Amino acid sequence: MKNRLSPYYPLLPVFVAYFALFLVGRNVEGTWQLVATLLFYCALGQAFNIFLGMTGYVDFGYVAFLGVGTYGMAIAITGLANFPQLGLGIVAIGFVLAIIMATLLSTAVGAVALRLRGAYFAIATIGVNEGFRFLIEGANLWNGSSGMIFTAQLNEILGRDLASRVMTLWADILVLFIGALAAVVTLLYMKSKIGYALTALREDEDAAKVMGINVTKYKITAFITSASFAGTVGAAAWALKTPYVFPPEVFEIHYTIEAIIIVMLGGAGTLLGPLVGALIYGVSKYYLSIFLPGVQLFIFALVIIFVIVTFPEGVVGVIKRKTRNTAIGQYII
Amino acid sequence: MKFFSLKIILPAVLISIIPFISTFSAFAAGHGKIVIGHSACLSGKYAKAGEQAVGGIEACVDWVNNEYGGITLGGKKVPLKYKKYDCESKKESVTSLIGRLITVDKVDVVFAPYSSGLTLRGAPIAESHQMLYMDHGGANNKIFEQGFRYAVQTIGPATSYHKGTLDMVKKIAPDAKKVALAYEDSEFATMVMEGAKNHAEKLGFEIVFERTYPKGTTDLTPLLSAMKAAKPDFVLGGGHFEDGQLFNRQMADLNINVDCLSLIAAATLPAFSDALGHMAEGVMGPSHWEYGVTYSKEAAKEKGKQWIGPSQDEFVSLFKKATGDQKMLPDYHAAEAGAQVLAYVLAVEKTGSTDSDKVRAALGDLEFMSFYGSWDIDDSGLQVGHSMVDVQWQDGKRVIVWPESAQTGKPCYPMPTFDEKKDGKKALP
Amino acid sequence: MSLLRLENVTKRFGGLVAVDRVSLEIKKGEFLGIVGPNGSGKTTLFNVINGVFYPDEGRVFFEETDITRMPPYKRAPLGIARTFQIPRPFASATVRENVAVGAMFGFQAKTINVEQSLEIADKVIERIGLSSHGNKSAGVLTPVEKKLMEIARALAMKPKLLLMDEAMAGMHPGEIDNMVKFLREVAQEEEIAIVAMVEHIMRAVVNMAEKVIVLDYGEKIVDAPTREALSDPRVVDVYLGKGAKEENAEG
Amino acid sequence: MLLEQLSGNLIQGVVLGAVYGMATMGLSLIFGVLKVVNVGHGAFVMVGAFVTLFFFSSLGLNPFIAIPAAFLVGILLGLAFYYAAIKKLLNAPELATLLATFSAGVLLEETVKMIFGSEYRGFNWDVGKVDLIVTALPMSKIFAALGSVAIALLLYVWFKRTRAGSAMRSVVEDSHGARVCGVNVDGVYAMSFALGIGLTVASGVLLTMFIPVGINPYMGGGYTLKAFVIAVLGGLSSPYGAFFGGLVFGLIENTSYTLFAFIPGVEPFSLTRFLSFLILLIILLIRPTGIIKAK
Repeated sequence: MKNRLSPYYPLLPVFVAYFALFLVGRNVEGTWQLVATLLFYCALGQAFNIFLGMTGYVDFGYVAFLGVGTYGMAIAITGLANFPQLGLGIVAIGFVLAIIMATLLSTAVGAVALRLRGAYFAIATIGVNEGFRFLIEGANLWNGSSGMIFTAQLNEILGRDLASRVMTLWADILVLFIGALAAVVTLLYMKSKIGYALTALREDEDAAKVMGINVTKYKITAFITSASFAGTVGAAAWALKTPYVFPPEVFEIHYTIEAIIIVMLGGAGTLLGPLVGALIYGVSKYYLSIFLPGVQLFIFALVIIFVIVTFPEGVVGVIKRKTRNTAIGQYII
Repeated sequence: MKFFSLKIILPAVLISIIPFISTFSAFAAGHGKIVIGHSACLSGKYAKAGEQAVGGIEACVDWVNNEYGGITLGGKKVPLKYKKYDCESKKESVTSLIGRLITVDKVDVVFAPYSSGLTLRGAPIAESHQMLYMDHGGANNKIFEQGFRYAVQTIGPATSYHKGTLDMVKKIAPDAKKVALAYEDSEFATMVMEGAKNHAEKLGFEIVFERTYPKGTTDLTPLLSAMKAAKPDFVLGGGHFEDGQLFNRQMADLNINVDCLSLIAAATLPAFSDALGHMAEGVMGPSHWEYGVTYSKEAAKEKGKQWIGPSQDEFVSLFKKATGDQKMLPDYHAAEAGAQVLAYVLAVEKTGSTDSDKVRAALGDLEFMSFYGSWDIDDSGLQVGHSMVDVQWQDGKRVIVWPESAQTGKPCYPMPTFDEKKDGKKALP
Repeated sequence: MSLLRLENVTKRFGGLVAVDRVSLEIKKGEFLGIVGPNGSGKTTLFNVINGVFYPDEGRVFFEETDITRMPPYKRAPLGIARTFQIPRPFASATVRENVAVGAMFGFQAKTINVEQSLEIADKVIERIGLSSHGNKSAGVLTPVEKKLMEIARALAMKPKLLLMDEAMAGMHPGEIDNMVKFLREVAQEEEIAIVAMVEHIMRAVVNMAEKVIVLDYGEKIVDAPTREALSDPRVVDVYLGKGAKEENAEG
Repeated sequence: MLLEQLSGNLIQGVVLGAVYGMATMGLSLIFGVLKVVNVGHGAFVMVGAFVTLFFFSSLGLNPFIAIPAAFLVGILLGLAFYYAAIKKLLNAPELATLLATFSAGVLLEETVKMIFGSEYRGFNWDVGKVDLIVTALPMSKIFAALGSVAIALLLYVWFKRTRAGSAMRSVVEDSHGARVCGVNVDGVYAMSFALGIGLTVASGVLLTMFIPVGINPYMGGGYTLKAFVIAVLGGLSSPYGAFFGGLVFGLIENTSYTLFAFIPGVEPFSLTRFLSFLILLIILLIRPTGIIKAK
């Protein structure tokens, strides 16, 4: 008789890794900000994986969801700064707003783009981040190109000490929780009909349709889930950690590239993959910036081509294949 | 079974810990020296400015240690050290590196990276460690409206960029009435535009055209066509390096001739004239500092201000020594970063301590002059003492034409038309 | 009551008429063979039945409901399943997961959960003889194993109508016999109507089918009980040619 | 005055559009034949710009001479990239080729950055200008537009008149059928990819003749999005569709600005860019085969 908890074993290595990161960051002097960066990559990868990994669709405009999430938090803080009695409630409202805005944008984009297949989808999304940035700047939304700087408001709302702790510690811990939560959701999806449907449509969309799978529905589900997580990552890692938002910075395609590298390197569609990818990427980037500054992108571009041509399933994908049906295998999916 | 899984997790965890462990061996600031920490932009989009800043800082640190003899602290001369990391012009790296500078390297002061965004990114970390945070590359005025207690600015605020140019036109061409403003739509340039607009209105100019264009534009033709129709006497605009070249080039393409064209950021760089050749003749640009300014010990004495630091020529040779590149001249990024070192040195000597609170207080009262010009901050940390210079391309060379106290040549006004320039006419006064 | 009924279905691609005014009817539990050479419009006909294409003209009824313009994913839960000419497994998933997908989104989609689907998958896999491959990735199976897996996946859907596109191509005669036997059993037990499409008149299929339809350039030229159809001169001369006669003689 | 501005921008738009169109033909060719989306398109355009810069600034040669050189560079790059990665990925999921072309773009940008640095460069090729009443056009822009039209015509002739060209057309129509008919489909793939990249790099020369400043390793990003809008306007798989798509796009870009400028409080350029993105989405949604009929 199988243990009832056994489907959840694969979360163990994920949690162990997050916990280890947390311990290292809190206990080894001077490492917290580096841990924070790694946590950001982990959460980014874990969130993107829900869409890119599970559906096999490439969203080149993914960073737009982080961007609107950042705006969600920014709007909450600047808009409610006159009600400092709400305190942390404003931050909570900011997260809700971030999720709502990411959901709205992803629904709008998904409703159009997800009717399209593979290549056409990628083309449709390639301009989402730019398009949205130009809308904000062009229509002068939310201060247009001047962006918002709201450290002062955050200080006012939370008090200087708490605000400072939020910016330097709690924002990062929130990112950790978001990453862990994204992993839990990934696993829940994998173990439910959604996961089976996504696997099927990733492998063969037409066959999946014929099997009775409403592919558009499941794609949109994954898209919105992934986007909402991205929104919260933006709200925590960008808006709370550094209380300002300038449109060109939060819609920069560079972050989509990083997310793609992380997911592909670790193993698209696996649970542990984004985490492993984020750690490999974050740590090697750290070293490269010390020893070979300025060549990170060059090296990572080569790595991506190499990974796609030689082992497209990524590091965890390979381990998963090798350990299938072994005792270790039940921890790695 | 758990054991097996550990077999995989352990190495992964270990590998991820390596960078943290290596931090133990990192350089740690001890007694007997004062350390400046800097998260510099040596690669990425701000690499050019970052390289200049590092050169400027190293030149001035060199001067402090070898010419000045070190910082006088408690009756002893203490050497100044400089510790930098490359933040790749990315905000994720800025926080981790500033965190590391403060907690591992235990530096005494942190110099912010280039640009307003990255400066803002690092500020909360410095604040939370009560660490003095000096800004040499973030010109956005709003940084100093956020209530940071430890942030201090050396670069002049964005709103003051085009004030000098307007003053100049007002003085030398009383007939010029119509000004066109066309800036990049970015947090920095729109702030410059706002400052220019207010000042132009104050001086009684008529603003006949006021538009922006987004970052990354590759064709300004429609905007410039509309500007041409407004028939301005002179044009102020720009944003960054890239669009400045485009702006000037397409004005030439559309044959838009005005009496004066001043572009921020781009026009003062050698690459501007390299790319545009004769089309750049007579074009102006404001700069925080330019080689050739006439700030000197004597000038300081006249104004009754304290003087510190190398002379301009000394600075240039120290800069060349620091960068190891004989051909590269320091620009304003280098000068303002260098001047920041000098401000810090003076403040430490004045208060006799490296404690951030005390140094910050001393900086608040400090007023001095160096090769970079005057330095003075207000209560929020905003730079108010420094004034900018205006540079004009005359016969392929950069000439400082404004303010009159710093000028190395007279301005050429009005500048030749594009057709005249094509025929070889130089913009000489 | 008919299970599936096509009324004058026409499907064109540009100027080409792939299916030309075809009508047909299948009753519960019936076995229908559709025969036609490459390019005769068989696959298009299947695609019209399960909704990959909508017909330009004509109507499709399933259990007397008009499903002409119903998207394919809504047809599967009604009880329409299919296999493909070239197997289309979900390559990265295991055989067990592949088959479970069928159960999950098929006829029982509304009432079944993941656990139950996997149990059904295990049963079907065992019955079709793929037990030892259950935890393999579907992508690594041999072509014949893939075909078996596809049939298992379709059966796990608990269909009322099973469309099989060249299901037995590439199998040895022995394998075909087993397959036929197996299909007969299952179809009888669960009252599944089967439409099998073959390029050549295969002994096995023909022996099983109660009725045969012959397509030629998208047109239905014969629709008759098997025996009659085979002896129809149009089939033999115009379409099937010499090879088929020999194969026929074998049986 | 508005009419004057509009007609001026219309003329500018046509000239610009011709260059845009040519800059998109390579993208459409590659998609048409191989069904590969070259997401790194802009980076290849950038390579062409650097070739021009090198020819003009270092060798002092006329930018027109840079066209065949850039084309050759593109052919070589295309072949190298095809055999190193694309060939192995043709049967893989789309994700693979999308990421591969994307990474190739990043790789090119970073390589060029390492060699030439990341400054914004430019050169001054001043061959006079034509003063039309409503606007002024420098000869360099006119040459760029004429060059684009000439290349488009050459390609047309090549497609219609050569064996290789007709083999390519047959693969666009039906790759399976072409294979059955004895066309060396693999060869056609390699050739089309190389030709597509060659055209793209060569278009970098024309774009640089058009706007000879702002040359830097990351300049391609802006062109990628534009190229996709244009390609989609033209139906994505037809090089001629792309050429006419470019003309349409050039007109939209230049005239919509004048109109947006009437709305108070907005940034008309940004809205123009947003509009082009909207156009992309709308066309993909209602008519993915493009709105311009071109054979």
